[in-house]
Amino acid sequence: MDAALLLANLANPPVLFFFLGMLAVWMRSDLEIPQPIPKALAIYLLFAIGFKGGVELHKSGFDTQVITVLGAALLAAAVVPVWIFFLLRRRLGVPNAAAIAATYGSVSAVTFIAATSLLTHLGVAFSGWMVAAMALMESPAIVIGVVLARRFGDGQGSSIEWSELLREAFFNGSVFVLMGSLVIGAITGESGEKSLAPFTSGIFKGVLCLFLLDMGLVSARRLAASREIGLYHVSFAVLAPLAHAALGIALSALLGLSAGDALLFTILCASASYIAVPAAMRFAIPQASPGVYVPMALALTFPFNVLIGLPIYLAIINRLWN
Amino acid sequence: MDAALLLANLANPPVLFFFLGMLAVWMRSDLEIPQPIPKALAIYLLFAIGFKGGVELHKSGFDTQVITVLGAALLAAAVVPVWIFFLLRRRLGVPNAAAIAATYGSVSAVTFIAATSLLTHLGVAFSGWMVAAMALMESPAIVIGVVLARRFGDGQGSSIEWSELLREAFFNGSVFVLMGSLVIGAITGESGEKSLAPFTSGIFKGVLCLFLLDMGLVSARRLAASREIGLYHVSFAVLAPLAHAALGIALSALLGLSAGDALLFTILCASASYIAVPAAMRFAIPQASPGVYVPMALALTFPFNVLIGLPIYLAIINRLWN
Amino acid sequence: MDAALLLANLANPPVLFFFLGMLAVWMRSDLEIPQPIPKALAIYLLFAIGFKGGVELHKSGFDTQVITVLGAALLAAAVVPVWIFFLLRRRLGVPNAAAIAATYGSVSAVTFIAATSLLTHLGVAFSGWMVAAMALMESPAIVIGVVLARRFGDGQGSSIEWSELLREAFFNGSVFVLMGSLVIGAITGESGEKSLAPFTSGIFKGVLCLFLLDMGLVSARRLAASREIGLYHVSFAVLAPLAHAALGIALSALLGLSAGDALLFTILCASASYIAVPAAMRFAIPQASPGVYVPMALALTFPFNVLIGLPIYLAIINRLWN
Amino acid sequence: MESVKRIEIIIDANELREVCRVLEALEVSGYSVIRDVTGRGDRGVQSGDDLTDVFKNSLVLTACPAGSVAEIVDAIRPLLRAHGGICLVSDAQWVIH
Amino acid sequence: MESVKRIEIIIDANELREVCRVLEALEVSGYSVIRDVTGRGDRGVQSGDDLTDVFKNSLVLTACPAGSVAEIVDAIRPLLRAHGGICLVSDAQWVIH
Amino acid sequence: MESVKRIEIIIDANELREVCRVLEALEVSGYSVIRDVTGRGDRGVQSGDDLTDVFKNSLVLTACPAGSVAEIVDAIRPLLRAHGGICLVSDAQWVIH
Ligand SMILES: Nc1ncnc2c1ncn2[C@@H]1O[C@H](COP(=O)(O)O)[C@@H](O)[C@H]1O
Ligand SMILES: Nc1ncnc2c1ncn2[C@@H]1O[C@H](COP(=O)(O)O)[C@@H](O)[C@H]1O
Ligand SMILES: Nc1ncnc2c1ncn2[C@@H]1O[C@H](COP(=O)(O)O)[C@@H](O)[C@H]1O
Ligand code: NA
Ligand code: NA
Ligand code: NA
Repeated sequence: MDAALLLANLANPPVLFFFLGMLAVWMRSDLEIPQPIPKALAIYLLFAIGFKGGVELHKSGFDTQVITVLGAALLAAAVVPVWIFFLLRRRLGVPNAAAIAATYGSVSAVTFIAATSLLTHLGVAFSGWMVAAMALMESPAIVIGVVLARRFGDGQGSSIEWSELLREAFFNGSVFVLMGSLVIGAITGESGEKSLAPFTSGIFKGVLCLFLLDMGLVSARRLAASREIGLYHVSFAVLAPLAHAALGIALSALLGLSAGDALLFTILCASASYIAVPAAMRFAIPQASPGVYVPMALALTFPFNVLIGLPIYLAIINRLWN
Repeated sequence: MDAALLLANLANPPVLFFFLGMLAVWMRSDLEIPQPIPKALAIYLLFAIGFKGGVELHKSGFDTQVITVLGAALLAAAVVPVWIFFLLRRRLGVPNAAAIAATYGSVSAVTFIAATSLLTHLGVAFSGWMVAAMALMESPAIVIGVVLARRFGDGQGSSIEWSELLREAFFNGSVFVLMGSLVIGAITGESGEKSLAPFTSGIFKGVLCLFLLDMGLVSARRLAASREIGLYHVSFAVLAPLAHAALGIALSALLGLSAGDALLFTILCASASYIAVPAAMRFAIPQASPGVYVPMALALTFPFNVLIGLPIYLAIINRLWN
Repeated sequence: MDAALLLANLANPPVLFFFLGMLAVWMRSDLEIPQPIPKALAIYLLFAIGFKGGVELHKSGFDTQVITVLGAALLAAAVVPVWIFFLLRRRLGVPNAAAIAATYGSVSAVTFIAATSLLTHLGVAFSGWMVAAMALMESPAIVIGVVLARRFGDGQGSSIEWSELLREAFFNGSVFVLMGSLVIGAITGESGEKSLAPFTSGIFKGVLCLFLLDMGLVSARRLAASREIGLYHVSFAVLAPLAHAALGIALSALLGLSAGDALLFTILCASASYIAVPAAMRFAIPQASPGVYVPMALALTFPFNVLIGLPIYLAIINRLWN
Repeated sequence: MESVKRIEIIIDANELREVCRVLEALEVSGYSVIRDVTGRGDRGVQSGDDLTDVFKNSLVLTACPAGSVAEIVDAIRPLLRAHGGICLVSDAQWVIH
Repeated sequence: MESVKRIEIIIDANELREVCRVLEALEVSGYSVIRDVTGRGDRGVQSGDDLTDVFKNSLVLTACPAGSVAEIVDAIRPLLRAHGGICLVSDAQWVIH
Repeated sequence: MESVKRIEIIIDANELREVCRVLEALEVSGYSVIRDVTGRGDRGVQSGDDLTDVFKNSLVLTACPAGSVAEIVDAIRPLLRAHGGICLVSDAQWVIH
């Protein structure tokens, strides 16, 4: 039955196209989706998911459950980076530990979308406003990571001003599009939804397939190119999502979420950011090596979550919830 | 009731995304929609609006009203640049006056689209073939502007050949796509319409939102960067659309247009071009400064029309028509 | 009745937009669809056609007809380049003869798509799995062309390794996307089809119009720029498709294909590749001149097939089949 | 290797066609173009973010014998005067093949 | 034509803003930017294929009088030290218009 | 600052991979790539507008000590001979950081 889940996930077109992308690199095909097309697809996905989430928020309103879930999301986003930092600092040094902490404390919008796609594929219900939780979890870890790097670092790079950092954290392009679309969706509600549905819903899954095809290409390339990744990093990149998924499932149970919402909340904890965070780290913690934290999130944790993690988490949730 | 109109306009997703784009610049977010994506979106919008307009033309045929409206459109496009030129030449000099005359004599396709989007949003009927009027109004002002610059200018830049100029005016990319799609729509009619509807209509509003997000980014940037813009330019950029809107409303009344068509005709008069015209001016009147006429059209008149102008014009039309 | 077919084909929006593109170049408009947009549109088309073909394959399964057709397709793809090579080698020399052989032995996905679009336009039924035949016919001619160039050439350029060549032939980007989407479509079947339909089918024809607009621009530019093309090349580029169409129609009759499938099979034989093949030739037969084989396929044979060839072939098939 | 001059022209993207026409008229052996160049100069910022190419530059690079520099520069100068931009000339060695 | 120095800076795309700010602070007469540059160096491959510009470089070119090279280089060096990249200075003739 | 040679290679975009492989084999300290370059030369116009990169060039820039110019040039020359393109070598000062 769990094996069935695993297969169901692998039979979902977006996942298959992600795999196709990795295959293209392994077979040394010259296939590429030229920039800035992937950037445009990412903006579209954030736009669509944000808008739809806002509309759902408009429907549900800020009832107590919504608020408690958002609170729990913030909590997770604040706790995770701290413990990761102290876990890794000895082995990897303060800068890299802080950067990885920020990376895994934040979330991966695409993994979240893949989760919603799996749920839709399986016909499991979930709350659209969970997107708001995702939006809230993007930025805090960035700030916390930098604070830790400052507090425990050798004081280098401390030249950068806070205003800059906060802008990077809360107003960077991807966060801004997601947040903005969320608010606009919440303002316009059903009327807006109807007029945009063919764009935000109709073609959504198809665009996701193309985008994941590119993600497959990029993550396989990253994995091949990463020379700074050792067994230690690999095991962390696989164990961290499992640990954080456990945390997510526990919190979901406490919050009494539905199975669908539980999976979404869990994947938010278990996923790592490779869009919002790296840009911020590159500028705020330049001593940290992007050749370490990007491949970990993009080439290891992301594929793990999309291919194996999601069905496993859902299987566990199904077991526990019934 | 008019305030209601203003709010209704502001609650229209495309307008909200335009505002979001401006907000991104003001909050110094690094959000950008990388080129050539915006160019592609613009081509899509011209393609879709042209094609649909052609189909409507196919349905309505060239009846007397269509022809009189097209005539009136040409008249407006010919008169406006002349009076603007003589109004501005003393203060701004012949080259800039001529360039601004061409800019405001021509039309803004995106403003026109925003108007149709507002009408659809409000459920007000309008004639699709008004697109033909827009297509006709794009080019004449360019030629008139250059003629005025030659006639009253110091004879510089007069080296350029007429053939080049006419090609720039009538065959530049955006005019060509609009005109071509219009003709193709008129040829294929309903059959073509049915097969293309999901592309030209279904996703249209969504694409418009993304495009206006970019327009918001660009126009806010232009405004911030424009060092040549003074109070004189600002007041002209706000008063000109009002004056031309009055002209448009008067003509619409004379022509006995429906309220919806009246708004479209009005916005054609009130809008200023920042796509077709600047490229032509840059080459035909190089002494004119793009740092003046582009920000005026793109960063002042365009936002004014989209955010405030449209509902005001419509409110007035509603008052007069009932 | 055949003239009617010709007109029906010319009244199909995609064909009209292709013509519009050529017109833009002839009228020296500065219209362009900036890269990498056309590349992205091509990936989309291959993705959509491949996926839909795979779904059809899933429905039909590999029955004997499918297998015999695929066999015949491979046969055609193997025979055509050989005879072309020996036809042209004296006149054009071994390298160019081999490159042209590969070009005309392979297929043009866009021409195939145009054919399906014409059939849909006319309401003629065809089998979606014919896409599999197209996928199979892309690569063999490349290998055969290179083998011929080696065998009869002066041994230059023979430095390149076979592994490289086979990868270029079978794993190049366009073949990979088509094949991959085909397989994924075949795996996911109806369920996948339903969820992707708005993307792969709904907007398909509209995207095709934009893409053919660009194809019109590019092929007209190529024609204008080609200085190495003589009467000999032109006549070959027009006669070859006719000869190969005859072959295709004959085989279709033998195979007892429906009229729709017969046209598709015929166009596969009659079309020439300007995507997969040129890149491979450029690297495997550098002595051959891209200024010869690309314009022949892209600027002569492609427009000929799309504008005139398709309706002619269909007219003949209709005559013979009834 | 052969000594040549390396002429670099950065000019308004809308003038690119014209620059190429000029170079072809002078029958240079060839030239290379980088279409999307942004920048800043006397005429303000060229951010390259608008729909028309009015705020975008392009770069044209041509390698030519020292002898033909003068005529090329003279032919380009009027364009620079009318539309702005810069033209840099430097020394280089051309690898003969 | 006037002798100038041609300063070429290739640096992480995320630092582009900063480099421009520096150049403007030093009031250079102008500069040109090629936004999308990939490459390889001590910090590994910059493939330019990711969503953020973390693995992308940009190229900034500025022509300036020999006198101001020193201050420009001194202002850029810390950026290169922190984020990698290279800075090349060469001679050129500027076509006055 | 340290004197180096600035090697500029403009070649068919399909050969870019190969050029990079060659440079890496020679263990250059690094190189930069501008992927989309159009142009004109003996082989006609490279308009960069087609779907394959058959009519597009790429530019590779590498700064290296004068000593290693010869071997790099010798390794690139056969590619230029087979596929066209140009290679320019000029002097530059490298800003050490
Ligand atoms: N000193 C300079 N160094 C490099 N590029 C320059 C310089 N001055 C101007 N440019 C380029 O030339 C374009 C037009 O210059 P201008 O006509 O001075 O506005 C600018 O946008 C820059 O791209
Ligand atoms: N020797 C070189 N020649 C040309 N470009 C270089 C060289 N070394 C580094 N670069 C460029 O500078 C970027 C950053 O260099 P690095 O900080 O060494 O990784 C590389 O990605 C290249 O684009
Ligand atoms: N004299 C030149 N100056 C600058 N670029 C050149 C020159 N000659 C050739 N090129 C570039 O090299 C490419 C190939 O040259 P070719 O092999 O001569 O066709 C051309 O498309 C140009 O981009
Ligand atoms: Na997380
Ligand atoms: Na107007
Ligand atoms: Na063929």
